[in-house]
Amino acid sequence: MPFEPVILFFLLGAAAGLLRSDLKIPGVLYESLSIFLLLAIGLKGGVELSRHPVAELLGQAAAVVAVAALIPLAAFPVLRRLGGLARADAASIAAHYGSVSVVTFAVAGAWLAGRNESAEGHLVVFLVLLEFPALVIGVLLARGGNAATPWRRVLHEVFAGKSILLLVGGLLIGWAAGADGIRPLDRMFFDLFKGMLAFFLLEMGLVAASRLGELRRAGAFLLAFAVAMPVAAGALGALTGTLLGLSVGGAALLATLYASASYIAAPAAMRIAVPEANPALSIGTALGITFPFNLLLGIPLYHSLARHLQGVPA
Amino acid sequence: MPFEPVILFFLLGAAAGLLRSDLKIPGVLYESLSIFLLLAIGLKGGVELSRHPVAELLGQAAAVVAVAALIPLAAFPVLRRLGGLARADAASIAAHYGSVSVVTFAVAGAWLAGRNESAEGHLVVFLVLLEFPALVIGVLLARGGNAATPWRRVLHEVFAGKSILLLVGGLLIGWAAGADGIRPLDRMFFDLFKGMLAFFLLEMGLVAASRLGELRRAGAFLLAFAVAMPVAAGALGALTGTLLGLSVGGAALLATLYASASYIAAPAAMRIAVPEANPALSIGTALGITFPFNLLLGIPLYHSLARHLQGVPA
Amino acid sequence: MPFEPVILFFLLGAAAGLLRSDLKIPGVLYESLSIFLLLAIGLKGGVELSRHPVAELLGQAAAVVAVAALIPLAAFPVLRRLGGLARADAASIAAHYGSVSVVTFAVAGAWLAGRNESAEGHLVVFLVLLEFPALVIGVLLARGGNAATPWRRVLHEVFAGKSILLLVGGLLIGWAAGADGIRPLDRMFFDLFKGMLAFFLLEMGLVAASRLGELRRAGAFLLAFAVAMPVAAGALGALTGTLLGLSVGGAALLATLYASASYIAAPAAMRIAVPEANPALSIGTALGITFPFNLLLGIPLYHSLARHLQGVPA
Amino acid sequence: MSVPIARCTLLTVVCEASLEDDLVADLGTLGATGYTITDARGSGAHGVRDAAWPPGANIRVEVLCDGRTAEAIAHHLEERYYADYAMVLFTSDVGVLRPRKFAP
Amino acid sequence: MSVPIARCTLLTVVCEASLEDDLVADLGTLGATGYTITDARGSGAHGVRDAAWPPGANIRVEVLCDGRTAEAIAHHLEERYYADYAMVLFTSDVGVLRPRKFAP
Amino acid sequence: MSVPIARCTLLTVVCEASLEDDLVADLGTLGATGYTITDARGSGAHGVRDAAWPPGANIRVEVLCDGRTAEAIAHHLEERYYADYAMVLFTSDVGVLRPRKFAP
Ligand SMILES: Nc1ncnc2c1ncn2[C@@H]1O[C@H](COP(=O)(O)O)[C@@H](O)[C@H]1O
Ligand SMILES: Nc1ncnc2c1ncn2[C@@H]1O[C@H](COP(=O)(O)O)[C@@H](O)[C@H]1O
Ligand SMILES: Nc1ncnc2c1ncn2[C@@H]1O[C@H](COP(=O)(O)O)[C@@H](O)[C@H]1O
Ligand code: NA
Ligand code: NA
Ligand code: NA
Repeated sequence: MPFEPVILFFLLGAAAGLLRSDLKIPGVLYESLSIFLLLAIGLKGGVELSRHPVAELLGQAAAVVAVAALIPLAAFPVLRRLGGLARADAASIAAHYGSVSVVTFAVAGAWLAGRNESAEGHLVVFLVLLEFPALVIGVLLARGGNAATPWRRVLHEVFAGKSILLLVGGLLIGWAAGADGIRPLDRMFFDLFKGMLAFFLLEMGLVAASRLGELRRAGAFLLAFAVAMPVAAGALGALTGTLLGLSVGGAALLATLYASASYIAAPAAMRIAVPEANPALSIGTALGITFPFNLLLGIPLYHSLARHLQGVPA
Repeated sequence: MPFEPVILFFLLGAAAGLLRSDLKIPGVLYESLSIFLLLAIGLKGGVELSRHPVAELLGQAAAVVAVAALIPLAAFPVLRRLGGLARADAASIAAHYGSVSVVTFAVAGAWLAGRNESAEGHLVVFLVLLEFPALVIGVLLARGGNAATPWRRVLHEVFAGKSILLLVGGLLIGWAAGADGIRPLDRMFFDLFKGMLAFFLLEMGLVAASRLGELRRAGAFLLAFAVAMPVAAGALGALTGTLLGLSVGGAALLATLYASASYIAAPAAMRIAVPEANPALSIGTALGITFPFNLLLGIPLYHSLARHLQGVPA
Repeated sequence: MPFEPVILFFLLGAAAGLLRSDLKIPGVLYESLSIFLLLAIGLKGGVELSRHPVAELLGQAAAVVAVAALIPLAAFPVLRRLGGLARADAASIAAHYGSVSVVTFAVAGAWLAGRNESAEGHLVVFLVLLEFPALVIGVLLARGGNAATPWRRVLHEVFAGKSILLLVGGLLIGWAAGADGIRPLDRMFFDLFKGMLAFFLLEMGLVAASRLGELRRAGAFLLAFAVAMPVAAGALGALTGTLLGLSVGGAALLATLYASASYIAAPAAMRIAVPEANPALSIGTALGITFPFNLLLGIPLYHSLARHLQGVPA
Repeated sequence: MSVPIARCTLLTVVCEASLEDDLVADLGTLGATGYTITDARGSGAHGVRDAAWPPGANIRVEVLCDGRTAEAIAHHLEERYYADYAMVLFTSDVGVLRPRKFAP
Repeated sequence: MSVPIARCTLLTVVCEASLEDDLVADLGTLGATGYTITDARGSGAHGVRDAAWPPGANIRVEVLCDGRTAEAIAHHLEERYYADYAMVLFTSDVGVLRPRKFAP
Repeated sequence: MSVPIARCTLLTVVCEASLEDDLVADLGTLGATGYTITDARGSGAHGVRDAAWPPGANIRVEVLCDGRTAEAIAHHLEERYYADYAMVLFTSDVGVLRPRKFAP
């Protein structure tokens, strides 16, 4: 079975969009599903955390975050010089690729589970930690440190933003309640997770299809960037994970995190903080190309990278 | 137990409507539930299909579709001559009754399951195949073949329409993934199916109650038609299913398909293709009378017809 | 574990509100969840009822309702004289506290289940019976019996209102279908109950946080009332339950019902029947103070009251 | 290709969603031939109404009618609801194709 | 601080939601440079449309354009849809900051 | 039965939904006494915004106020948001019952 079945829902949504079907996922369903997914991922991570001493993670977490900062810092000059993009656009795209996609992470988790392969549960903590530093870096890159950035507003947007709030909230609830306390909620948050993910991917397929038109404005450079960037970042992630002693599954998940581009938290934050950046460019590449690329090809690729780095046979 | 319990939700909704309760099911919930039901039915059928060689079904499917074409072709002259309806109205109503109701089919499936009776899984394929031919026939009947029908638009409305797209999409996903691949989605799409159906029926009860007023315009002829037509079509279905060698459950399901009248795909297509037809007439009869008739009396009736035709004791 | 985990979702919602997060629960999700919770609680009660002869409950039910009428009748003069509130405001608040909160009841049930403690299933019937008398009493108190009250309109609002309709409808369906008939719906209505409750509490936390500002207008008297009233009513409930021979769990649930203040049915009914009452006062106290008080402190308190009254060790 | 445009009054009411049923009944009684409603949120003298839950939701109601009917409706709403409910009301002059449609 | 305000026509259409795709296509053809749509419910000559399910839902479409375009759109809608669909249409005179934006 | 109707300005803004919080804050600062918001979708110079997901959703904001306040708001929005955001703005003249309610 080459594909994880939930990916087929993405393809169905994309087909519906391209066929100009009258299928429309109500915006409210999108919002409800994203609340569900963020909370569920947080809860899962929290339950995992409650099983381990948190202190042990601190070093690993610091390394994971520090290395990840290289992604937007490397992407920015590439986008500026090779791509000839305006400062704001380059900074905004760098922020999107430096941050992470919660749904790509969830699909990678499902893909591993489908192969009966396990991964360290605390990867969810890294997901939370990786979401926001790139957004701050992106704003700094756009402003060059000088102009009047509404920092209070931006930091509030990031930290009180829906994504971080629900992920961290879920993490804390899962950690406080532990596996036993959460059990009565398992039927909702864990058993239905994959079904909800399937619905969300159906919706993202529809949205991605409607963004394809905007890619014409993006040009060949950005199309290439949208594939090369995740591969490079994924390789960095597989290496980092391996050096930090993660399992193959864990390194593949970290690679997926590095490779993924945010399209929930980043667009919201960049729209407020760097409004002069054209959102069609960043969302078009992140959602229109990188997201399906990671779903269809990236995840297996990062996994086999991790496997090779750790010398594990297929 | 005379009723399948989900039917009680329909009655509750209808009671709420008649009591002018302030209970309102948000339109978005209706849309979300119908996406769920269409996808879930498609998936179920696809999983069944993946167990059988598709080629064997072709002959049966052709027969089922050909016989079903008799329904709108017979209904049209009855509505025109006996009912004295305008050409467009007669054609539109014929299309509604020639097409099928996904929810009636789902309730019949639940009713059979409640009696521990099985039916051929590929009936879902017939559901998909029966949805659209009657719509095309209805348009032809309305236009008499001559006037300027926006065929491109109509065919697009039918084939890229939400119903067909989700049913066929679900079918393909279920077929590609097979029972094992779909298993992680079972909790969502199969375990919750009946609960979602209950909610949908609650909503349909509310809508049906609000349509009763329009039936006054319909007159005695249409009221009689809305009961006689499903009984006649149901008998034809029970006979066809028996001749094609279906089990009692399968023949009862096929009878239910023939007897049911569409109120999701048909209203949408007819509104575009035959706008001069009065939707109050077709929706009023299909949803206000035929749908509850089938739920409460039709399904057991078609089942006992199938039983008698196959000489099976109760 | 001091808290029932679902309460943590309330706290998360309240935190999001206080942090002015952009997290917004769509209004439609709120409505969908409340339909689910009301129906599910009704179904659960109906299944319980189908196991017992209904006649035996009549005496108990009459006593429970009669004693409960003391709550608004006692609250009104306190609010009028001690609080110096206008007649309409005092009457409306009395109606809110005399009626019951379905969600508080559900959390108390979950809290008991988390301690593996059982309670009489027919408490749900009392929930239904306790919802409306206080609303009628509130209107009478506001009008002093003389002015032109739109009684038809008010009674319709109460009895055809969403809350009563779904609770009673669920009760009847559960009672008619019995445990076996409802089984195929268990996955939806019972297994997911606690997860849905968690989502609803997240939303209520957000709403409650946004109501805190209005409490400034309420003044110290109302703040004290919002804590003292549930404690007094809870003690009355624990005593009544014990005298009627309920188990500790049952008496604790009855105490919770008496102590809880309505914020679904009462606001809707009072807005129509006593429009000159300021809804900020009644909703601010009921939802902003009494609801979280009951969740965090009240339920364990009423339970230990019931335990002491029945001489059961912890 | 010229479409004759006649003048007509558009009355817009923004108020608490809980008034919907009563308002619709009133409109019929007062001679409106139709209405259009959208869900809304907002802020005004009665504070922020953010539609996060039903008691905090608004609706926005539009009625096309002749000037006299608009005046009657405005008068009635002011009498009946202004004291106790969050409500705002304004009128404007619009052009319609078939003015008969909007006269009682 | 003065912003020069120019005159422009606002055309508002309330109709069955099933017309949305066709209507949007028509608007483009007839020279509108944009449109705004909100979901609505209502009542009129075609009875109550309460948006409880898709066939009973309305939309409310606004188009800012010059008078000539508004007339062309109104004319087209009347020809094409009035006979068979629930639809209401009205125009009003509004002020805009950049009138060029709304001319074809 | 005559209701005295006074003149007032209705300012309508259609823009990206992500601006809601900022806009509401601006309105308060600039002297608006209230506002009404509905969710919307649409199309314009910034392409189709179909509200299929949050970054593609619009809102439609109405403010009743006096002419001077409307001008101040329009001026501010043009300065602050026009360059970078999808936004359209128009004003019209309406009649209200209690003009005081809408003056700062
Ligand atoms: N100045 C205003 N401009 C636009 N809408 C308003 C204004 N004032 C009030 N509203 C709307 O009318 C509702 C009720 O207003 P109020 O009775 O003033 O609280 C508010 O929730 C707003 O939706
Ligand atoms: N007098 C009216 N005032 C405001 N909206 C109206 C009016 N008449 C009709 N409408 C709206 O236009 C839709 C179609 O109108 P009709 O074709 O008259 O049924 C209705 O469902 C209402 O939403
Ligand atoms: N000509 C127009 N008529 C009505 N609404 C418009 C028009 N142009 C733009 N809009 C609305 O304003 C939003 C932003 O416009 P724009 O900045 O031109 O993309 C669009 O998404 C539409 O909802
Ligand atoms: Na990344
Ligand atoms: Na049929
Ligand atoms: Na109470």
